[in-house]
Amino acid sequence: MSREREKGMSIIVKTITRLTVGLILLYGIYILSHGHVTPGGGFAGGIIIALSFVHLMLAYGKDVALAKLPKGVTSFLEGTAAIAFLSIALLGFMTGYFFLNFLSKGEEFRLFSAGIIPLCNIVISIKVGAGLFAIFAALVLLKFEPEKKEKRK
Amino acid sequence: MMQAMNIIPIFVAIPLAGSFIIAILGKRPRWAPDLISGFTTLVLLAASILAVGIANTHGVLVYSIGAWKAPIGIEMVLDGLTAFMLVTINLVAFAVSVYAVNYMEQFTSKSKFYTLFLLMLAGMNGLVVTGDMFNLFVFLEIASVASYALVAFGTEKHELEAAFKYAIMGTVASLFILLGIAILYSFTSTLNMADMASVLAQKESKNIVLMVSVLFLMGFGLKSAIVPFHAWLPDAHPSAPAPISAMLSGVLIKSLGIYALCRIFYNVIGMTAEVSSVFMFLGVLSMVVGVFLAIGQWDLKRLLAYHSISQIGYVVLGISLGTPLGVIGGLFHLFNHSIFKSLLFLDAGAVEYATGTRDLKDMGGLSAKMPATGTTNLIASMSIAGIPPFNGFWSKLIIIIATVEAGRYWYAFWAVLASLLTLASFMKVMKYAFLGALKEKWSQIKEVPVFMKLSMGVLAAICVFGGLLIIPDVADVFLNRARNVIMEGVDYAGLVLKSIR
Amino acid sequence: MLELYILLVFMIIGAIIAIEVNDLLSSVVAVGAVGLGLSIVFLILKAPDVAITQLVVEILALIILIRATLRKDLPFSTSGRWLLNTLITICFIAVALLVAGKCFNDLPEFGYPIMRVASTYLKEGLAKTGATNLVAAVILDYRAFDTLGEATVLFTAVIGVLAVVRKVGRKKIGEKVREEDE
Amino acid sequence: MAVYLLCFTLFLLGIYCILRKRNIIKIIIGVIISEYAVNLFFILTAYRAEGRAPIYSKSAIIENMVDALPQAVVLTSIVIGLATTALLVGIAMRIYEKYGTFDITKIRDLRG
Repeated sequence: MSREREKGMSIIVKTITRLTVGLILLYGIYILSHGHVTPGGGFAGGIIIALSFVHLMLAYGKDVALAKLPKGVTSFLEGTAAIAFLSIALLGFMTGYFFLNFLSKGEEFRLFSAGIIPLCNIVISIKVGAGLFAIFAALVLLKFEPEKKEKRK
Repeated sequence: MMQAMNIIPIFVAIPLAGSFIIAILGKRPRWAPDLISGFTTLVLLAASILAVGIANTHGVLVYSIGAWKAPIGIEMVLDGLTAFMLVTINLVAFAVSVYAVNYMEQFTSKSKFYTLFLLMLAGMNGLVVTGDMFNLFVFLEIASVASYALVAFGTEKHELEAAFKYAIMGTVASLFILLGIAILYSFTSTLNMADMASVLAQKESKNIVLMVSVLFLMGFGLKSAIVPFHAWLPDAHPSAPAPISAMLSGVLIKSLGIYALCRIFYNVIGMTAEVSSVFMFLGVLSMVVGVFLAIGQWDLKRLLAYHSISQIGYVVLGISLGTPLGVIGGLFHLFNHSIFKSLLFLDAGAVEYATGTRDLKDMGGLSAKMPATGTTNLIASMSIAGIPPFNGFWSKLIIIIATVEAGRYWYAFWAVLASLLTLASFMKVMKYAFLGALKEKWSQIKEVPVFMKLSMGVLAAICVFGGLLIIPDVADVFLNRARNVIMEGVDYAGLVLKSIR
Repeated sequence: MLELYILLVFMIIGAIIAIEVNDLLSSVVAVGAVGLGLSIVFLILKAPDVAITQLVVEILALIILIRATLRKDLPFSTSGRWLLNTLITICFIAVALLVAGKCFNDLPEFGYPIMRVASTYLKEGLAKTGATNLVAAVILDYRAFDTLGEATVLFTAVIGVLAVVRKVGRKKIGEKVREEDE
Repeated sequence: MAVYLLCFTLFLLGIYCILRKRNIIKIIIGVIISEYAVNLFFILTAYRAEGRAPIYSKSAIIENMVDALPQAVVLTSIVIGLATTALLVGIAMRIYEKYGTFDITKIRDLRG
């Protein structure tokens, strides 16, 4: 990879990224929080959140993006979210059945309804977002050149 | 009843929790991954032995996840076959987990190894325990994805190449299986296995059953490495770290391949004479081809991998005979093979740990320096070659008797021949690796550390006393229960659906 | 449903281009076109949840694939006996299509599924789970266990990728290897 | 019926690519195409003529919804596909690092 690439792309791309990356993140949060009312859900929302960070990484280079979301934090978030999802299942187990929807169903069409479904969506989206960003970061950081071979120019 | 049922989700929840915790903790403190993994597998082993008892007293137990009754929700089913597979899987997993404490010191990132190992275990347990078609696919994918990564764990040239080959073939197999499930869903409009079986019994369609059978045969055949689909196994199994080779050869190909084939063909689609003769032919073919390819090998782990193909052939032959004796022989051989093949791979790992080589020509006289490894390897070799009184003898004997009883004299002949060739092949291993004069360059080597010896010793003891499992009283609790599940065929649906109400 | 056929043919053409073109980057872009076509097909087939997920998954998969094909010096080769092998594969494909055609005849006609289990979800889903999006009700309540498995597959893949990209796989016993803080 | 066959053709194209192509990235592309085809097949079986998406709305009373179960199943399998693809690409990039090529005719140290 050349030196330029690590610094990121041109000023135009950077400016537009600065304007859009927040919107993308917000859109992801909207998709995930309304997963039980409208189309979307934890997975789509989580991937959009990951994409917003990927976007940042592509435009500004890996250092800026990794400063915003360090690798240690991603793996911690991922593990914690996985544990949280399992605990939701186990809480149901305590009250009767594995994955029992133990919260009240609430009023239809509201954001806070449908028992454990919104909770699961949030947890899944954190997990998916952190996990996919971790994969992408790992693949970007991988030095993608053949070993023991003169570089062809 | 309610109390007993609660054991079923444990088999998935505990290994998942263990792996997530290890992933969060990382490598600080250093001993935590070893301890958590050992503890998890020990609890699972205890739970699965308990499950055998529960399956005995209650017959078929069904757990409805989220309190949704079938066919609306996902069911977990605990019956004889499930309990049998759970014991097999968790026994080997425990031995492997103890062994890995010392062995995995050769690799970096031990915590990632344990995370993936427990995820693979969770996948296998979930696959065995589930009663839902798509859920089976999901857990199959967990176990497979974890195993692709584990094969590449050493990140050397050959390991990556083998992992890629394995991953591509495994993914294609998964796609075939998923397409089969999609066709079955469209035809029956349900995903629950028991419900699906009852719909299929009412609604005949030759074409769909044929298509789905071919898809499942290719998919699960690839996963279990029956002969025309075996190309990935001799690369993938030797490339993995030794504990993982033991898991892959010992239980992964059986739970992902053989168990799923049995469950789907016997209990859901219903076995027909044509399908069972195809299976028998493939079984005999694997048996013979595997052993012929194994004889010429000089790489110890590769030789063992070819023998896995051959031994899987015995299991398939026994189970597809469809007679009570044949099925019990096949299942018993499945159990025995898990034990002695894991032990053989662990021994090969111990040799590699001490000497750093896998080439048989390079070794010699290692028994003098490594008595524990030499003895356990001798026991396992005699088991796999079918020498009395070790466990492998009894199961092979039952399979051969059953084959003769069924009037398949040629198949019986090939089974005996393959057994003899296996014996020859392992005499070669013993002669070149462990017996004879010690070579000069190995005078400095030491016996392997205590945890490795411990787990090899446990498995060797089971090899010696495993034959006791076919004493009628013991067999009634363990093997016969599993056989009954296969023999009852599509009546499985009725039993499960009755137990839900 | 004419648009469905047009899109399907478009996807097949896209797939053929992706398979046959001799430049990896173009091939990846062609796969992207197939994926977008698939996403629109999902919309036509009244599956908006799946369409959204397919779209975003597609984008991420493309970015990852493009990352792998960035280098220029990627040699390309076709092995010998090209004609024979291709003939064999085409025969195989023809046979498979024939068998599948017979089998698909016995399936319920397109557009008229049986909905044995699904009708229960549609009738009782809102009342029993409280979610107006019935797909969410199915994935996170009726079949939440599948979703746990799915999240676990993703987790496995993440740990797997992190394990595979380690620089140093093996070490001597007792040796301390500096591991990057993963 | 014809729709199913077109979808199956797409699946076979993917399989053909996996079997015949000698480049690692092409093989991964074949896997992706086959995955698309299987997902599409599932959704096709769920479609109901004149059906509506399985989401209730406040303003309209909706009958005749399409089958929701395959949609949930396909959501799961799409994500599984993404996970597999990511792992495959990871392994492929490491292979490139070790061998300096994506051509599997040159990557054959192991012969089975």
